[in-house]
Amino acid sequence: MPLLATRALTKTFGGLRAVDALDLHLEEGEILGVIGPNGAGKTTLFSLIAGSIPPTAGAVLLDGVSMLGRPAFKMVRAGVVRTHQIVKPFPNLSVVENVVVGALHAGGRATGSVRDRAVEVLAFVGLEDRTHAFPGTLTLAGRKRLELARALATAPRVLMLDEVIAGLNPAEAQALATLIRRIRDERQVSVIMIEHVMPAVMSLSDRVVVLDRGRKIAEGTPAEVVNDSVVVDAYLGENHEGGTA
Amino acid sequence: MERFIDLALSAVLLAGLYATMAYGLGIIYGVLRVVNLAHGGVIMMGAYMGWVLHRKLGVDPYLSIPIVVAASYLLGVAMYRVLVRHLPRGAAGGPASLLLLFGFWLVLRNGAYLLFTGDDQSITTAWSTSSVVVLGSQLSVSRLAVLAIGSVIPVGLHLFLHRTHLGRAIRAVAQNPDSCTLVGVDVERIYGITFGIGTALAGVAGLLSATLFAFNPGSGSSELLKSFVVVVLGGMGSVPGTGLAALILAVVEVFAILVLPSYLTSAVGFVMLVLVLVIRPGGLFGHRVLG
Amino acid sequence: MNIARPSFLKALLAALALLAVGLPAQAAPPKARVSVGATLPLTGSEARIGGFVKEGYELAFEEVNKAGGLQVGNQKLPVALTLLDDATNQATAVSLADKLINSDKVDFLLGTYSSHLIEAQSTVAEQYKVPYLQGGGGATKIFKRGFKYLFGTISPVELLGTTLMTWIDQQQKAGKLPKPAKIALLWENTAHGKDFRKGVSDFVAQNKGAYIISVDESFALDGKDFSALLGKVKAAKVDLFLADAHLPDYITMHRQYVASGLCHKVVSYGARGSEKGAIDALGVENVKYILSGVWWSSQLAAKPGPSRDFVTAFKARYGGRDPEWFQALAYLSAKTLFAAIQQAGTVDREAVRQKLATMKVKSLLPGGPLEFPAALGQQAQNPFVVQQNTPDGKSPIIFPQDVATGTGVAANPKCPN
Amino acid sequence: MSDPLLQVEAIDVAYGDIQVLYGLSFEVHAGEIVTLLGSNGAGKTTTLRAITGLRPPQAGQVRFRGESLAAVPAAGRAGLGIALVPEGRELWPQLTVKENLELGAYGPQARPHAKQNLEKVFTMFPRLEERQQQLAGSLSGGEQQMCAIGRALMSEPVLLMLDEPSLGLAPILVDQVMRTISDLHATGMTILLVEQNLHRALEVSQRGIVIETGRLRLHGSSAELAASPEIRAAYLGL
Amino acid sequence: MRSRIRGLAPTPILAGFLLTGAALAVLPLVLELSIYTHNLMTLTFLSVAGALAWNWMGGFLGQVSFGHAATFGVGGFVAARIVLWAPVPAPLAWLVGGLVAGVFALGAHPALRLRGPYFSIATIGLGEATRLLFTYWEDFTGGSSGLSLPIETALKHRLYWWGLGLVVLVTAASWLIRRSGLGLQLLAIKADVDAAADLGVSATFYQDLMIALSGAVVGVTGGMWASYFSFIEPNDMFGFDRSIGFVLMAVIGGVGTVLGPLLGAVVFVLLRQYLLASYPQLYLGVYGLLLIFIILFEPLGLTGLLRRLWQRLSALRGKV
Repeated sequence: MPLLATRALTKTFGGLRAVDALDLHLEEGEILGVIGPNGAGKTTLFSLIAGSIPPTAGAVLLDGVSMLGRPAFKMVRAGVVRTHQIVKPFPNLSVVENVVVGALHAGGRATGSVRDRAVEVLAFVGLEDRTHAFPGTLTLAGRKRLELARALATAPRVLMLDEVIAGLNPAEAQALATLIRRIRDERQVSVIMIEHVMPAVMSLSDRVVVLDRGRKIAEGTPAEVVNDSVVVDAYLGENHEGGTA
Repeated sequence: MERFIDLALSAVLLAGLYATMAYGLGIIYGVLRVVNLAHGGVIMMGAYMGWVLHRKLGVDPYLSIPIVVAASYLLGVAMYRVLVRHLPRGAAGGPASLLLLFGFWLVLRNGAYLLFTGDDQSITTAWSTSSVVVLGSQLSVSRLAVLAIGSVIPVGLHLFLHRTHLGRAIRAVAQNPDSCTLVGVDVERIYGITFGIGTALAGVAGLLSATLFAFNPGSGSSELLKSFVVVVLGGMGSVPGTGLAALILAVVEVFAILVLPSYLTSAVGFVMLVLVLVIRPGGLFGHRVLG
Repeated sequence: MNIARPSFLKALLAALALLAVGLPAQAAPPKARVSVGATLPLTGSEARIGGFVKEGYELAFEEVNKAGGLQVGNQKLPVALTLLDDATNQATAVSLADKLINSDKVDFLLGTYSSHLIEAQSTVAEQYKVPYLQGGGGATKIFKRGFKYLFGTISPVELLGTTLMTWIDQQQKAGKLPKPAKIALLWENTAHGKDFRKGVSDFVAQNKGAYIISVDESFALDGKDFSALLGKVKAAKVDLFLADAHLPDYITMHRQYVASGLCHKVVSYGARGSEKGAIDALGVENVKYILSGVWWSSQLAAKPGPSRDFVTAFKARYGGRDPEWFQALAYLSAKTLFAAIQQAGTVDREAVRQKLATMKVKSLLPGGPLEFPAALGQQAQNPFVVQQNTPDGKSPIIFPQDVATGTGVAANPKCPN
Repeated sequence: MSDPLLQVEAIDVAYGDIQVLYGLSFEVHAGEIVTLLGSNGAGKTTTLRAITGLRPPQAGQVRFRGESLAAVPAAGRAGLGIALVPEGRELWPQLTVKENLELGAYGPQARPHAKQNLEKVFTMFPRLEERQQQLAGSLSGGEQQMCAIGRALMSEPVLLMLDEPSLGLAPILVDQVMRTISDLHATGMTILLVEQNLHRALEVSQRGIVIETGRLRLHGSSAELAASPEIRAAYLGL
Repeated sequence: MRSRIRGLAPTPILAGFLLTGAALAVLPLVLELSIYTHNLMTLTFLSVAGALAWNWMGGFLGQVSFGHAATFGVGGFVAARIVLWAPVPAPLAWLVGGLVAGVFALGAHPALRLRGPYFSIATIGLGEATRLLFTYWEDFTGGSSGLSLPIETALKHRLYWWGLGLVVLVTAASWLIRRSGLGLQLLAIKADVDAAADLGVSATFYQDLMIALSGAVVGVTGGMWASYFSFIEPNDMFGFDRSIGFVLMAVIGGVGTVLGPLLGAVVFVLLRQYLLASYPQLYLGVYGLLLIFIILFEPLGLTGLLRRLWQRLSALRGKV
């Protein structure tokens, strides 16, 4: 049984089918990359899984159990947490306080005091020296790490990363990619990541799903996907098969 | 039956008054997303402007409308330039703007106490108590005038907003200010003008209510609260919605007397306000002309 | 860091220390004058009347001081009035009474204006056993609490209802009004309005078969729209229209009344019917034949006596203006306090209180002498004077007969039957 | 070559304390059609916003016809002939199509010619003429894109900038939009295009500029870029 | 334990706070305060407690309520009714009044999902509707003529310590809330409801919790108010001005801070007293200007101002 799965998950906004009868699964210990051009419905998919918005049809299953009707905060307590493309630290809380908010909701999945766990997570993401700073004083890379730390503090089983690497310079991106791999390897967290920065997706993902207009158009290992002409078309525009462009 | 007609006509007249009071609040909210908590204060100032013109200079209140419009417009532009524009970014429309404008209301009220003392005043003209017979009911001429003006305002506003470049720009700014900048609309200027128009409408409402009611510097709270109810009911920022909502509120309040003690009829409006906010935050009619 | 640091505590401590030191208990000054305190609504919703009451108080104080002060025992003491603004706010009225008694060390208190302020404020006087004389809150409820230090020169508002009904009853007995007569009773939802309602309904209950109350509704202060209420009155087809309203509501309601073509055989708005502000706002034509009942009218000066003296003094002091009952009752309250002090021969609060509780004085009020019957909570019981507006813009007193300056007209001749 | 029409000179742009552009410089010459390329988040949209003045640069400056725009407020730039078709069209949904277009000619220079220009736009997009009384919010995606382009044209631009005009459109509509862009260029209009659809963009444009995390990565003729392995790497990670 | 989260040694602050409390507690015994000062301080305590409790909603949660007078009135009238009905000790009546007010406040639950100005407007509506209903409910509130309670001079005198106790309690509670996980979650909800939900925070639950707690404390102050004044009247207790008073006190002092509402309430009461005595014609306008000034220039109110002064001073000291 997959750890997390979606069954015919659908979301329509007005007439637009943002997510269209999507079947997806995530295995324990896997890093699943979700890619697709702008407007493919990736972020909507995350919102549906995270319980932030209700689906029009279909269901999300955790350990085979339907999570239908669970709002976001209950999904977190069940072990499914997401980050946002545009990071949303609480500007009125210090870095460690931001993390504590997450650490309060680890449920039975974590032991030790809330504070200790928050400090541990901060050290894990490499923010230990900014513990008492306010998020506004962090660089973008720092804020992305903070976003990760907050999510990790909830001791998730499934971590959904929405473009954590986008906007970082190559060195920062590399460091963050390493961190993501460590999250899976050292913390036994399964990861779904949306990413536009292809090198990162390609090197990190065990498996990649490609979305276009709300539908799954390809699935496979990174190498398989990249060479899939459907994918290349979706991404770069139709190339008219070997045309000189 | 006769009673029913009487009540229905009272409701229509009352709706005219409510609508007149609410347009200014609605248009400012619709475009700037700022709840003008000083609305009641401006209505009070409008009443005093009319009173001064009438009492000291002998100008008929209906003839003084243009003067009150101009003066209130300038007041509104000044309020925008001096106060509203300087709100901390992101707080526009938030509690900060409520408090800021409430503060301004206190200043206005204090100013009025200093200028006019706390005495109750009213504007008395030849029509103050005259009436005409419609459908067998006697209707107050001043109230009919308010209804007429309350009906002309939305038509005028509609024409202005739909037929002039400036009006279209105002509606566009309400919907998407950045796009407006791209086509060369000075958004700040439009905000100032809109605040001025909203304030001018409130000033006229004050002038007109002064022909019906006694007022003093403390007046304005009940006008503000009624305006809130109407604007929320009508969908914040919708001109026709505001008119319709005024009618609904008036009908509900007037007919409530058949089942409720008179004293409680105005509570009905507040209950409606909360229900609509919670159940249909877009107003009863959903559709917004401004944005 | 988001939370406060020790420095703020220091600042707070400093502020509190300042408060404690800045307002220390003051030693009582040597008794060189009689010190009287009062708060008045000089700002806020009752500011206009607060100003009237102030005129009455100040006139009384000036008169005494001009005459060299009060004869207290064997010395003449000037009187001093400490007047503060309570901004028409209960908490402020209470707190300032505290200040007057405990910080400014006044000997006696005069009342503020309006029932709810007085009901709240008089508790302070009672607590510190300071005699408190007031002519601004006529609600009987204030006097039903068994307070010993509270005295009212103002008759109960119930009597206003009763007096109006007594006159109406005379007219009915004279065949000028139908029997039974249907009444629309509209009252402002305040202590004042409730008492008025009680006066009228008690009278109706005692005169079975003569009157029917067909409409009995309250309305909110500053009600603005009365069209639905008046619609109800219209539908009820009543003979008598008896309302009790403050000035702004009276103006608003009566404009709607006239415009909607209502006309009743008797119309009254309680105390305010003959006020000049209302006549200006409504026009002489529209207020004619309206009845009003007031505690005092300047027309009582027609005959020599305290009222004439007062009106003369008032006109001299305030540029020829006629006083209204607000000034008169304020003046009366102050004068009564002075009389009690002089009669007691001391500024001892307890002695003055006892003197007030037992004395009977001739006053500018109609009816008999002014006294504060303990059984009725030390509230004066002088009758109201009923006035009726005439087509020529005057408002003669038509009842009680002994002070009448004109004759009342019943069954409003304006109405088509 | 003549003086460049648009010069972007070492601009830094930040949102709050997040810096998006780092010393970005490039030029666009009159009559050119240039594509700005880069992955998501590279700073393409921000570059356009800096040029329109919606997001003024913290350092560096933008010159138009050789004049610095530093002192020209955003609302004044339409009048100079700079127009942007923003990403997501950003129409006024509750205004009719005609009103949307008419507002495009709000500036004092364009307003006198609004009538003729409206005719021109309607000739170019007959669809819009049919729907002129409809609310813009009720248009389909492709129609909205036409309306947004039409609105920009109403201001009689010298430099037309388009931000992802093909986003969310069906392939057939993408073709149509691209054709429109070519046609406009053929009339002599200078065009700066931001497009994710790499091949399509390079098809229509003469030159390409690739930015990566707010910095210029490479530039060259469209043909060179299309052949460059680097660009494929930038997009697909190969 | 969690207090260490902030990385602050709480001891000096705590000590200072307790010291202030103790100093105030013995002040009337040591210094011979005039009764006026004594009573004024009692009133200040009640205002402080109310402002602090308002701040739990308006400051910590960011839900600016313009309708807190509703809970103040309910607490006051319930307490008054209890005192009139049975010879129970006044503190018990206050407590019951507070509990009822807390439950009553939960009636605003549906409005809690509104945010920003919408919530504020909804609370204006709720507050006014409550005022009208209770003014009409003659049997319970005595209607517009209000309720009189027996005068208890000794109780009024003792209220100083009851009020001070409440302030200490509510300040301590504010402090604990602010420094605990609860406070962090409240501030998280204030900053971004959705982001908070994405970390497992149930906004609905905490909003309900806080409005009930805040309503209960304000209800208790309402009960104490009734005992202090011996006369309460619905139009005053439930009045819009009173709701605005809570907002003003917190805003003047600094919304969302612990000491802000405390400072704000002290300044509010003293300023009011001073202005009414010296410049009665100007006091409304002064409040108005103060509000305008704070919103435009110093969103954290007096707390912000003090903080800035402190920084300036520290900088100066650093230079020397």
